[in-house]
Amino acid sequence: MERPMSASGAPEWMTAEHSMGTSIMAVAFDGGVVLGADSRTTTGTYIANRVSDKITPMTDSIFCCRSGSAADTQAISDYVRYYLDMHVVEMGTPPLVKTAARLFRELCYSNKTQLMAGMICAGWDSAKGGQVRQVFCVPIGGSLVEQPFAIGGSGSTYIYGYCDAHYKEGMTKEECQAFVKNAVALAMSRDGSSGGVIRMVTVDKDGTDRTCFGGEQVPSF
Amino acid sequence: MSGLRLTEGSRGLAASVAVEGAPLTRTQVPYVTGSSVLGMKCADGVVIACDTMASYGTLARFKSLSRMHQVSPNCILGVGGDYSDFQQLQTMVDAEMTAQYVANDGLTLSPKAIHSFLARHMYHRRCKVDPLWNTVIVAGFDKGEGVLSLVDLFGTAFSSDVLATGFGLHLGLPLLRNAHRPDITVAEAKGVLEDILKVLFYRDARTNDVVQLASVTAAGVEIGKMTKLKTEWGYKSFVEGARVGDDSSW
Amino acid sequence: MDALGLLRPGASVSGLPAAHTPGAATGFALGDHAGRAQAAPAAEPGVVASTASGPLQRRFQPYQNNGGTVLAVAGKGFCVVASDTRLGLGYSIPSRKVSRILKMTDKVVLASSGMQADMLTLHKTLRMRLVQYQQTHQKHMSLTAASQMLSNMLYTRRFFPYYTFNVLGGIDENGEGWAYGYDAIGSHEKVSAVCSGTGQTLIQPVLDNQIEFKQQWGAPKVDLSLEATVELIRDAFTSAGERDIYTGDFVEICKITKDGVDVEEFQLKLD
Amino acid sequence: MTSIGTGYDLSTTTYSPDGRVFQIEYAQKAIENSGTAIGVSCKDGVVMAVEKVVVSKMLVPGTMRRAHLVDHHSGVVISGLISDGRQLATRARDECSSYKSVYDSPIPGHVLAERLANFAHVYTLYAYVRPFGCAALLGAHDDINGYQLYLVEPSGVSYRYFGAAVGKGKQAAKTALEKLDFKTLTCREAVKELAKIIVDVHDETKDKLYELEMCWVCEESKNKSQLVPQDLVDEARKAAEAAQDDDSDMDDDE
Amino acid sequence: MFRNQYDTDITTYSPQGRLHQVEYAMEAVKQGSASVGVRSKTHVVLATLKRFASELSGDQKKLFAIDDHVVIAISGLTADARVLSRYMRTETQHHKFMYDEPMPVGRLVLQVADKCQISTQRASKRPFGVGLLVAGVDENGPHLYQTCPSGNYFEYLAMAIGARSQSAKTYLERTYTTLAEAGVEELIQSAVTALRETVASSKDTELTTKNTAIAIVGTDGSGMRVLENAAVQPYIDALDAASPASDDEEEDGDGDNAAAAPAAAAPDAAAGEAAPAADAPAEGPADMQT
Repeated sequence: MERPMSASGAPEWMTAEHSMGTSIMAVAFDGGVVLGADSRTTTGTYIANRVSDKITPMTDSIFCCRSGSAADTQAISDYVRYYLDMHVVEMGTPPLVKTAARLFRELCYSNKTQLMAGMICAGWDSAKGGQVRQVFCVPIGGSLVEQPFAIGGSGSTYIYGYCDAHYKEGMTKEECQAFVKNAVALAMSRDGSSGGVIRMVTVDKDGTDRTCFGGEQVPSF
Repeated sequence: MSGLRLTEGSRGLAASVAVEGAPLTRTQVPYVTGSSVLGMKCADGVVIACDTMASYGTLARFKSLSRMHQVSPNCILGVGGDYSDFQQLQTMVDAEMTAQYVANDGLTLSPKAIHSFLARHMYHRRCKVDPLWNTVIVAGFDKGEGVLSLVDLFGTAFSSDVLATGFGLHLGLPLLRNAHRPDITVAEAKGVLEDILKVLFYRDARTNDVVQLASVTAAGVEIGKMTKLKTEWGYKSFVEGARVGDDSSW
Repeated sequence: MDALGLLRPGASVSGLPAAHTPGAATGFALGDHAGRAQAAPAAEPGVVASTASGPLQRRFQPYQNNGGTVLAVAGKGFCVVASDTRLGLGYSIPSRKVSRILKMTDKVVLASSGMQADMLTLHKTLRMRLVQYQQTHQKHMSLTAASQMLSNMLYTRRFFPYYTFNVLGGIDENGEGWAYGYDAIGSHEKVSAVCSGTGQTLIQPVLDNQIEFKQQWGAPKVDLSLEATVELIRDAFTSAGERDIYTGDFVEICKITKDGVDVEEFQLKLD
Repeated sequence: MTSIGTGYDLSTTTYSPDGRVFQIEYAQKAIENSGTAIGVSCKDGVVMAVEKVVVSKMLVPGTMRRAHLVDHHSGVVISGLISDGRQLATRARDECSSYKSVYDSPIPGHVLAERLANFAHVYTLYAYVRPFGCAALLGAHDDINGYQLYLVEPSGVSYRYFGAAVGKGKQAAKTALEKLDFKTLTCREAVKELAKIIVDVHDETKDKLYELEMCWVCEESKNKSQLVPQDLVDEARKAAEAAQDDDSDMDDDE
Repeated sequence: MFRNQYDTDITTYSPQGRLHQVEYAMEAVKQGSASVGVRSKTHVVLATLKRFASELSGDQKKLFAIDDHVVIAISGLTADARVLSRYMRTETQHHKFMYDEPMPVGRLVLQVADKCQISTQRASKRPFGVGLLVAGVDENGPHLYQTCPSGNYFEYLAMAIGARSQSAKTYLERTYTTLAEAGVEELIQSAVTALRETVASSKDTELTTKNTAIAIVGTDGSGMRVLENAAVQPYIDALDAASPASDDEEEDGDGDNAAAAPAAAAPDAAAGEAAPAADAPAEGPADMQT
């Protein structure tokens, strides 16, 4: 929702909604996933937060990347976390990534006319020996698509070509991390609404690993 | 369909997120969309075909999604339009078919009944001004005969020997009508549909060249693998391009 | 969010060309619904882009017109109801053979043009009501009862009308043939000849002249035979098919006499 | 039941002085008057069987269903009032479909059992309803927990079992079940064992005609719930009846 | 059945686990006049005995057409039956509206039975005091169902409900195996003969064209038809023509078996017994039951 001036005539950065013009992505490797995101939140052209965290934990081993309205996506992920908690109580076991993704879909789809949210849900669970691919994409509108890798947010439009060219079936964890780092850096460098640091989360059966690349650590091309 | 609502009953939370001053109308637009579906009734069954792309505006967002859904051993849907609505439709149809399964009385819905069921549902949604943004082709085989019917987001519902949706309605339908004969076989029709998909790939900007064909015959539903079309770009003038002395550029 | 810009003005989502919505051609004032559908150039059927204020919103338009011409002509002891079978949509013809006719009883036939989805629902609902009537009254509905029931049913949707234009024809209790013309919300009139739908403006004047002998001052009024009536209807449809793109393909002609309903079909141009 | 006639047993909302809710116990009685239902959870599936007393020889075979499918992967078998059982089955179906619509995966057996038990329990809390006069054996399969068998009772409790029996012949059936080795038993064998148990506990003197109805979820059925094919049931019953006629060597093949 | 403290409330079980109120509702069915249903491989026939509230009144309806392919006969409280038949009509119509196909008979009966069950479990309701014989055809062929106030339902090859239906059942139990291959006429005659059994011991009632109504549904696409008044005369005549001894029924059954041709002119000649001398009026008790 970017408009130069609101109806009342106030500067748009005072009235505009916080929006995550964003670069987010997730890639699956055998037995785990890597999620990546930039850290910029804008209000119009004003950077409301330069170190925001768009990779939100749902459970210990399920994460989501958020793009779109900050308020909407936060509300959605809060709801999903709530429903997952309820689900855990009923099931007595940790939830599946698929279940979390399905909840995202349910919320995004059922409320599609009021929401501005594009989500990526990824993580690890023990189903089928923990080897199932676990990257799900929930674009605006509320469809749910399982993908080998998913990219989203405004910055993603600039890196479709890069990702299509450089994604390889069967990459190792380290290769995936490098892939994510480069792709997010490229998106940040061309998308005015993306920027800041690269946040990265790696999830596999051994747990979660969080890293952050800022300043000089961001690859330049 | 039950669905999680952000807030029970009212649209409270959602309303608070809505842009201030914007009218609270029911708006709906398709976001991630599939293009054409083609269908032809044959002497020994029915064939339907579609490409495998889902676009997001002009962006080729997903490039290998199936837009077909098997409903029963003798019935299949080919769906164009909004992909999330298509998924919702699948959920709904599957729930209905589960209800048929658990009744366990040897009866299930015929392709005709499935078509009617979809038509009623789509019409109901359009009356709520909250449509499922799809055009659905129902292909089936029942009582020794092929069934080929269509439902759209308004609840328009009819059967025909040849059907096309989306861009295919403009470019594909005339070709289908030309090619159709009452005695055409499924094997023959598959070739025809593939040719028309080729035309659509050449001329519909929201189509890709990876396609899927499915047939329903007395033997049941057969959904083909996604295959890449062989397309032709080697015509002499195509290759040579524009030359000095041509009347104008292309 | 920028990605959404892909859906902003000018961007066409599904890539369908603008659909022509022939709302006003029917001659029935539907107020907002038909009018608005015509006013805005739509990116695809069912969508209207409004730029009135604020961000552009594309709104679902719940109406579309699938065209078609229906008519009913009453004569001495008979009535003929006819309709073409073309299902039109914009400049396309999704199907050439979709019936618009509902045989309500052995003596009453309904034909409806306009939006096919509404027509289908109206016909299904009517069929249900006919069964209920039969079960409670232990007899078939008369022409007058049917005509009133149709009116009532249309009026129940006064504020979200069935976008259908109906003609009803049949034989009444006295064995006389009558035709009824309706607007979309149930206003109706008992006449001897009526035409509705996209070919209305082409055919109604001819019926006025040939059946009711209007504009034929001094000419003796003659009752047309069933055969002559059917012949006239064929000519009328053939002519309408030449000038109205929403009329064509096939015509179903129902001849209603005291012996029941006899249906014949005849072909128009498939262009 | 010493409190009969004391007025403490007329409503589910009344405790007797010694802390019992008699109406629930009476509902259990309704089950104990009904055909025996048994179920086993074995190596490659769950099998449930029920003895269906036939009220008239003019009945079409298979009518008065006591085995109901509730989803692709689960089924219930009812002992007690048939019509009450159908309500439970209907509720189970609703739970299956609502779970599926939210989580897009089949409802796990223990969740279904718990929800069904909750449903039954509600009917023990209010004076304006009565408890269900039936118990449901619930068989299910899911990817994580495998094959499961539950017994849902009108009191609102449910437990998971390897082998469970309810109805008229439950005591004898339980004794017979305890002799089975559920770890090694296959569904094919279970069909025969269950047939044998039902045939044995059937009281020829009280109910002459009866049908045997069986339902399973197993590897052979590709983890789908279905009625056990009639020829298998017939064969098992015939063998069991022959064995019974042959006399007392019925315990020799465990 | 004598009074006890457990029999006044629908939500109270007796110590034996019985629901007396439901059982009493089942009794209401037996108070109604008889209905008989029989089924062959192609047809189902219902035959009913109508009562008259008084000599001056019309008969009470026993047969209700539900849809083109379903018809019911009722025994018990007519008013309750009307509620159920209205429900069934709505359901069949709705099914047709939704699926563009006639509703399968079993599914319809199941819904009715579930509806009946509901009123056996709520203190605010009473069970429906009516039993139905439901005759219908669908993709699986012809069906004959019985529903009870308890919410139970059964599919039968032949069945009778209502007052003195036991004698009709006894007759049917002897002959039902022969009916599978029976032609329509034969089937109708069987139903009428069975129905007559319910009045055979009665001094003051016999089957007449006034009090007998028959419904037929077939899989041959002919839909459903009802025979009343003069149309039932031939079948009553056939009863009178036959000999009275109930031993004959056995032979009758064999005869039917042999008469394979559907158009067997009068397979009924042997089917039945002479009507009891009847000069008494045909009225039954003037109550709310039929």
